[in-house]
Amino acid sequence: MGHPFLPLTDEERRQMHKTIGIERIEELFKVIPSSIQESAFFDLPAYNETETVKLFTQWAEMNTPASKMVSFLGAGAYEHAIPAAVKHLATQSEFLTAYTPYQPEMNQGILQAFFEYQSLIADLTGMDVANASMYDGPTALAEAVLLAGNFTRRREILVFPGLNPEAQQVLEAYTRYTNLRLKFLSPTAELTAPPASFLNEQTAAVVIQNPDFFGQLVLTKELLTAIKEKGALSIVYVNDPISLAILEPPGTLGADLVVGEAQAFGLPLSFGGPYLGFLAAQKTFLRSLPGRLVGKTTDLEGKEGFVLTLQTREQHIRRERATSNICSNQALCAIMATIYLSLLGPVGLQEVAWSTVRNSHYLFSQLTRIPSVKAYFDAPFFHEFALDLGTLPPDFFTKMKERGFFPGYDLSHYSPPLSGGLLLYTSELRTKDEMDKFCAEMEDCLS
Amino acid sequence: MGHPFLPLTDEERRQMHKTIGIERIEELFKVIPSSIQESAFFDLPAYNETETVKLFTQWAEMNTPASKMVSFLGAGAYEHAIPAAVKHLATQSEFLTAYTPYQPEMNQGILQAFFEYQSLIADLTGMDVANASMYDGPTALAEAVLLAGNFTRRREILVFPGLNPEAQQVLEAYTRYTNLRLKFLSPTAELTAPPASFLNEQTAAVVIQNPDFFGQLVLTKELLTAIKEKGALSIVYVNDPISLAILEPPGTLGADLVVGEAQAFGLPLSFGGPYLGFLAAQKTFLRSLPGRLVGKTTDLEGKEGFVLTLQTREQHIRRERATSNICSNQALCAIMATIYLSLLGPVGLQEVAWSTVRNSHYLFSQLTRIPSVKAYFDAPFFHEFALDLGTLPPDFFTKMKERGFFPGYDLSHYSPPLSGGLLLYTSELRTKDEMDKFCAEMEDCLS
Amino acid sequence: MKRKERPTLLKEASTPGRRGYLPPVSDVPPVPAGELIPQSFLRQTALALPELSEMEVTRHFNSLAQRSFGVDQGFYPLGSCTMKYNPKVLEELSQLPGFQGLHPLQEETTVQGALALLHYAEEVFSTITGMDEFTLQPAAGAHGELTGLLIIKAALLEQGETDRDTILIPDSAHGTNPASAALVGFKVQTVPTSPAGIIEPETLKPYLNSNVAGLMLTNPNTLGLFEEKILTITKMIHDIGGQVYCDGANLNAILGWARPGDMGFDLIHLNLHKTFATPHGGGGPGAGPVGVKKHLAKYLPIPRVVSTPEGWHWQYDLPHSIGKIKGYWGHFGVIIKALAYILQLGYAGLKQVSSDAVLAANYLQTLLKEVYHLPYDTPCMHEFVLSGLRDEQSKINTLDLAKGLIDFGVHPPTIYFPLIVPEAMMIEPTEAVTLELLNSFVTIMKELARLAKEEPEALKTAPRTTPVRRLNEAQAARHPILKW
Amino acid sequence: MKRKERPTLLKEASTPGRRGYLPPVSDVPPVPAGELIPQSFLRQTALALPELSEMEVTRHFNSLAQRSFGVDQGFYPLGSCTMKYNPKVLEELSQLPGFQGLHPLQEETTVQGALALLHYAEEVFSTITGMDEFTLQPAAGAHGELTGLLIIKAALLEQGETDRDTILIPDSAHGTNPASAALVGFKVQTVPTSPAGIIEPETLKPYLNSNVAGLMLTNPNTLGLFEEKILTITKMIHDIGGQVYCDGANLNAILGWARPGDMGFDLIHLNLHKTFATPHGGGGPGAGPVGVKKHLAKYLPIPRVVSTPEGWHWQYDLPHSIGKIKGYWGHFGVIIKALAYILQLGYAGLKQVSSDAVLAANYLQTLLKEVYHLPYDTPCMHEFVLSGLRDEQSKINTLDLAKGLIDFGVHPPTIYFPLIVPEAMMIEPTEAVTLELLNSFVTIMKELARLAKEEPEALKTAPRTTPVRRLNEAQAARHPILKW
Ligand SMILES: Cc1ncc(COP(=O)(O)O)c(C=O)c1O
Ligand SMILES: Cc1ncc(COP(=O)(O)O)c(C=O)c1O
Repeated sequence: MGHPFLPLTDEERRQMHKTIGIERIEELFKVIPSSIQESAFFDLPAYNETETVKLFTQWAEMNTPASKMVSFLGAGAYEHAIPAAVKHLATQSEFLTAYTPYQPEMNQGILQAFFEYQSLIADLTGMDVANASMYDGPTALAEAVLLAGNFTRRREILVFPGLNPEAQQVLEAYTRYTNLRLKFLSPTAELTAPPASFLNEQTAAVVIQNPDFFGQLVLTKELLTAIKEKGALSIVYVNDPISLAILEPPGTLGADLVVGEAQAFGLPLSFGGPYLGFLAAQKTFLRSLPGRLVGKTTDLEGKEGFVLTLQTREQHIRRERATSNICSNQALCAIMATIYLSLLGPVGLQEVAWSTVRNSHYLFSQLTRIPSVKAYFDAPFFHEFALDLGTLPPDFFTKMKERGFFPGYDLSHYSPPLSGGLLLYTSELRTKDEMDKFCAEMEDCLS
Repeated sequence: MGHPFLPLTDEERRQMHKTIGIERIEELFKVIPSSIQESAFFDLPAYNETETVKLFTQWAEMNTPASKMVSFLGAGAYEHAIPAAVKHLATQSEFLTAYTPYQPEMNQGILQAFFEYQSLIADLTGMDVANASMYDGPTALAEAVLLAGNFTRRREILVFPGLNPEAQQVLEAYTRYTNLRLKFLSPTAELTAPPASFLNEQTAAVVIQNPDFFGQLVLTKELLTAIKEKGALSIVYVNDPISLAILEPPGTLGADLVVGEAQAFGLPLSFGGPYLGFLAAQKTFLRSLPGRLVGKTTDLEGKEGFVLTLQTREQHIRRERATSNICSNQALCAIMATIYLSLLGPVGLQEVAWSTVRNSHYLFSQLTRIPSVKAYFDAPFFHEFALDLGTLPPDFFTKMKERGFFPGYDLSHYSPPLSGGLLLYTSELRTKDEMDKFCAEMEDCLS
Repeated sequence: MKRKERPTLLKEASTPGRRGYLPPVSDVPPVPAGELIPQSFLRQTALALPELSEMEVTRHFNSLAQRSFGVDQGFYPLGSCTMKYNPKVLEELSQLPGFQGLHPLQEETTVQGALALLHYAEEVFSTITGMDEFTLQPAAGAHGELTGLLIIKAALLEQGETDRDTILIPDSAHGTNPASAALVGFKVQTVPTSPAGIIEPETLKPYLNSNVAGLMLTNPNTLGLFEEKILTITKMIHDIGGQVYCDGANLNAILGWARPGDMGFDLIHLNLHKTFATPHGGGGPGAGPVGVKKHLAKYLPIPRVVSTPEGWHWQYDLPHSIGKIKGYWGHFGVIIKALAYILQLGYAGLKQVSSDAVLAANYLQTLLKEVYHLPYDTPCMHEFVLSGLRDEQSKINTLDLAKGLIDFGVHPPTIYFPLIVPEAMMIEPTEAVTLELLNSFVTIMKELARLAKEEPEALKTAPRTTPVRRLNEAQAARHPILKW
Repeated sequence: MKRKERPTLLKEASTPGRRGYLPPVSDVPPVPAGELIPQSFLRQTALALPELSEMEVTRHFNSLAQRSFGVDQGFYPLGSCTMKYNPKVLEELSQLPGFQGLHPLQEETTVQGALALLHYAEEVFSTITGMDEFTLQPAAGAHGELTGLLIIKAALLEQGETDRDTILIPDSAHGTNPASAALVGFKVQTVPTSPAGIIEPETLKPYLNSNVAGLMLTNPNTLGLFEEKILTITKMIHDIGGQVYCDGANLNAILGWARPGDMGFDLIHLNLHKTFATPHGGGGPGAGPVGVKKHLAKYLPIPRVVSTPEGWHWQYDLPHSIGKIKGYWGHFGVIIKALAYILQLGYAGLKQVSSDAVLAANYLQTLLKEVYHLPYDTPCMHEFVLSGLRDEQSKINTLDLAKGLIDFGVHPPTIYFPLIVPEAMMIEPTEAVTLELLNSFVTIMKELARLAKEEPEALKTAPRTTPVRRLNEAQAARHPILKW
């Protein structure tokens, strides 16, 4: 069978049979019980490349991508402008088709890129060390919580309100069968004051998302200090690390672990994945970290080079006593983020951050002028905010879509009592003109 | 000014000023008369990358590309399936951002690719040698005609009917001020018989397109032999070299020069360019060829390598006595064609050719069943054919477009008397189902 | 051209004032920063990011690429990892704007194509593996294991089987298996491999008791051998009330020849980045969909894609579900590629993939066992494990051989795994080979054996052709330098 | 990794039966081949094409890429060629389906966006150069020259000026200038460059007579010097009834600072692949739009894009046009990129491009003239020409120096051009440089000068770090082997 993915020709196969000493390929499979072989058939026709492209294009065209709309959807996944160079540079075949650099001499390039990624994440978060990636923000958080439990040998995890619901659900699934207990703080508690009241000797860690799911800024030095004083670890969850460009980094404020989702660093929305989890820590936790770490060393001639290091934490060697089970991770996504950050630089990243802030505050001020629209909160927010629209007209989302808008995230999905609630995000891609039109349509639609 | 395309910083500029010994950049431009400098301003704002992408996307979306339609447009530019690997491999930055390999040791890869391209074209056309590319088919033809004039020192060029009108017009422009005279043979002449009648001692070359503009097969050994006997050169123009996969190559039939358009070898339609001209010749003409040639040689250790060669033909050295003025050519397009041909191989290329033939003959047979539709010709054709539709209903093309079809090339553009004429091409991309639907719509539209 | 020092780090190359990209900038009426965000939240610490032009970034990552090696660069017989060729068209498809531009939280009506694709992918994976239902959520193989073990746990708890706290895992298993089991709170009991390289029912028997929650088995196993007694084994586990989990990392050996579902497995994860040709990306992203038999379907993560006459929907209301194990719906971009790969092969093509992969492995095994020690000397499946040189006097170990291979432009096999084989070299050629490539690998491996004998120093000091020589890993671990 | 022999040629790597791509296959009812195409036309000769799998093709062209060197790989100061950085976004834009999928002969109503873009590009080029009208048809610079000369010829003939058969061209001109003139049937008269490196009115005067059709001038010229007397020169030519053609290859020096239209030029070609950052593609495709002043506009090639209230149209009915000089409308894909480049810079950015390009050239010139002979010792524009080492005893020539540079990972400058400078090295850094890059180039050039003195053999036998050593070009020309 001549197929582009199958280099061997029938003639080569024949020669190989001869060398091995078989007549037919079936002989190599005779270890498989015949009853199993008999039921192995399934009916699946083959498509050529053209047909495949056609089929997938049809699926793609059945969708209305946010990227083609004026979209205010955020709620954990953030559309940002992505420099064209990110894709070009990241998908070079040497990066794309390599695997984990187990042989460092042959893959210095990839290792250096990971080292640079670790450094950038550590710098941005204000932490000592970052690993080479986690699957995504939610799993990074879950692993950080497991780490905190193991490290402190305590059992209670306090979760601040306003944690991204995806992260919350993953955290629940990861911890359900462990000895950790999650305690979700209610939004009404006096959370900005030192939280002595809700911390106790069993508190392993406190999880705080900042900006929180509703866009609000909640992280303060006082809070982190209070947590530290109780011997608990603080875990800060960052859902759009663009915020780190202009907010004081959690590490400087005293966080023990900073985890989050770095999709915003040059990764397309891509219907939710692949994304990029990051995990940064104070150096105390170095030998408890999950995931890969790249370190700098020297070769036998004294030349600098990079290697995977501290692998004794990992499951290859430690098996059931490993700090985590993560093996394949988000390497290419980390390279993309590294390219994104090198292109943006400090000025570019701050421009992005401030543009999202300016846009969101402008939109907030415009929308809240509509009589039936109310803000849910009045705390300072970053680039996202929640509105109470009252009773939504039927087909609100469909109508707005027809006018070219994704108006935001329907908070009734988050919590049915929040029906009529909308969470809006404005990226740097939004223009005043688009936002003004949106406000007009909203007013029209809601009246 | 900090701009992604301008690496220098103001601080670096200052340091450089100091080294050069200037205070201000204007000092370096003071050789330019001030009156000129004063009028040099123009008003052109700058767009950032996002705005640029938006602007060009808007322009792109104002078009209805043939690739998204069921298109029967050919007439010189041919949609074929393009393997995804062509783009991926050709746009590697080492190919994309290099220039002509003047320093062979540093660019053996590009030189080898050109050598392979030359070899493939020579093999396909059945010729001794091919150059490393021409701008496109029409200019390749024009240069071949100039070559023939210089080589034979004769003045008359006979052009067979059925030459692509683009090629014809370019040929006219290129030869208008030379001592060559073009003589266009009329379609009625008995062209398949030995053309003794129209050849004379002044005939420098005879130009024959095969398959011709109307898709017809016209090239025979007898014809080429008769031309040779009169001391004239035969120049065969090939507009879709996919045809060479299944037709006896012109070289084997005795052609002196084979030129043509190789867009069909993996290049997108791209609104007409960049395309890829090719030029192949018998070795007699080696030192008269226009364009670059890559040759094999050895290095000072005897290792094989590739270089640009026979450069004494070229304008760098020979200036006004050069065989041509071509300098930058279609290098990357030649690499794309080389990749296309290596992926397709002999079996794949023949499958493509036969599929286009089968589809076109099927479509021909179905369309000619429609009462008002007549064939213009009854000679054997390759993958294109001309129909007389009688009087076209107003808005015929618009109506068909609305139904999803580009019905072909309107022959009244070619020649007003052919109004009602349509030239149809079927690629391997067309399915029976598409063609059946097209026939039904045509019948409906024409009745 | 010239063997260069390592490219400067981004930070070292940074120059103040350089710009690599101009992002869109807000055009709303200006408002003082402090009115937008209280000063107390704003960054006081300087933002330390490199400053480079686009050209410098491009040259930097080009030079890093030039110092890297992937499947597109040459032979990569990294055992267990199935480093097959990644067809170029797959990249195009996942980058279609109608996929790449989708926000995960769009209204269902705006993502019908994506849901249809995911639903179809689940069906195709079920068909290929003989399982009943699939989740596409897991991000990688190890994540699939975690998902599977959470499902087993959930099922046990629902049945009140709180005592079943032990997972049996062969000693040849990949390290992720025990690590995943531990993560879910299971105890791990290691089952020894027989001298024939497989699990024998007799060996297994003593481990069977009412504490056993299940068995995790890789089939073919990490020695490249098919677990011949699989039907007996799965029955034994079922008989004591356990579940059998299939680590599907080695599925490339048996596509179209055998389906884990038909072997009695209750759960399986796939590694799309191995079996189904999605690029490994320097270590990820992969994807690790998990398939289960009907009785476990209700525990699969939420949401599930369901097809109704009105279209496709996310179904959340599944009270037995283990919940979510990852944000959103899995590695959508990776799933697209895997499905496109599968559809271009169909049944016959997939079966040929395994035929060729197994053929290539046996061909190499036949020729290499002349000079290398083959501990399990029997026809293999898609990979096999050598145990160092046959010459037992040799001072050349597997690490030296691996580094020697590098100098011949070949990526070394997986080394020192599985742990039960001393000096292990785990060789998996995959189906993406030509006879010439295999022969040249054999020639190189024999040349290494010759060097080991005649010029051992050449191997001890290998590699010599790389940008750096052999790196000091111990130093890296003793004095970790993990950032600039 | 290992320095390899050259990759096998595709033909050598071919194996019968291998497939790299499965094209769509016709699904119409089968008909015997002979009924479709008469046997007599069908191929009797075997079709000799290589047979490879997609993986082999990928590895082949990857390894060819690894043996190549472009701007993305490092410094490329190839004079006259303006090897500036090619921004990555340009590739994206030309590949938009709404551009790439357009057939050139679609009905005008279906290509309004493309026509609008072309029309706007013409306007932008006119604005930048100070010309009145542009054609986008020419495929490259030399093709632009041909177009321009055809226009001059057409204008002359219309005016009955059949005696004007001579084109004046400075001795420093690029070889394409005389070659293009000859192609149109003009005689070429060479005008000598003054000791100051420019054309002096005094030198020009004797060449002026009623046979002169025009003057082709590169400004700044190929020595990197601005033709200071340009206003006098263009006036002199106009006064005798000639046209002045500007070879715009060096426009990168004067963007925003000076417009050829304001200097008195009647025609100009641009090299989009030089000035406007479209990638050189290993030698092409480029694009060579030609701009003219009003009086020549009617001769521009057909069709022209015209804007009407109903939309954009192709206008064919232009009786004075020279006709078509290329199939269809020019290198559309290249024009898209050039326009996108220009729009991202705007006036201020373009002016800064030239400021930086000129600054960088002068910086290098200042530092390099310490050790290399600088024949025209005056501030340069965007490039400058050295004439070998200052040490006149040295046996090291420019070729040796170029090959020496290769070993330092730098692409050599243009050498032995312009022809009037012995041992010429034409250095054009472009604006795409950092100070560090320039300094390291100076260091390398000085190191070469040191080597020339102290270890000349090292340079005579350079390069040593490349896949092949110095190649025998004479042998290639004496015994041409042009195909496998
Ligand atoms: C046998 C086996 N099981 C599990 C895994 C883990 O898969 P992943 O790396 O995708 O998490 C691997 C791969 O590394 C493997 O080879
Ligand atoms: C001064 C000059 N004129 C003309 C040309 C010819 O341009 P092209 O190579 O685009 O045909 C070149 C470039 O090679 C050049 O440098």
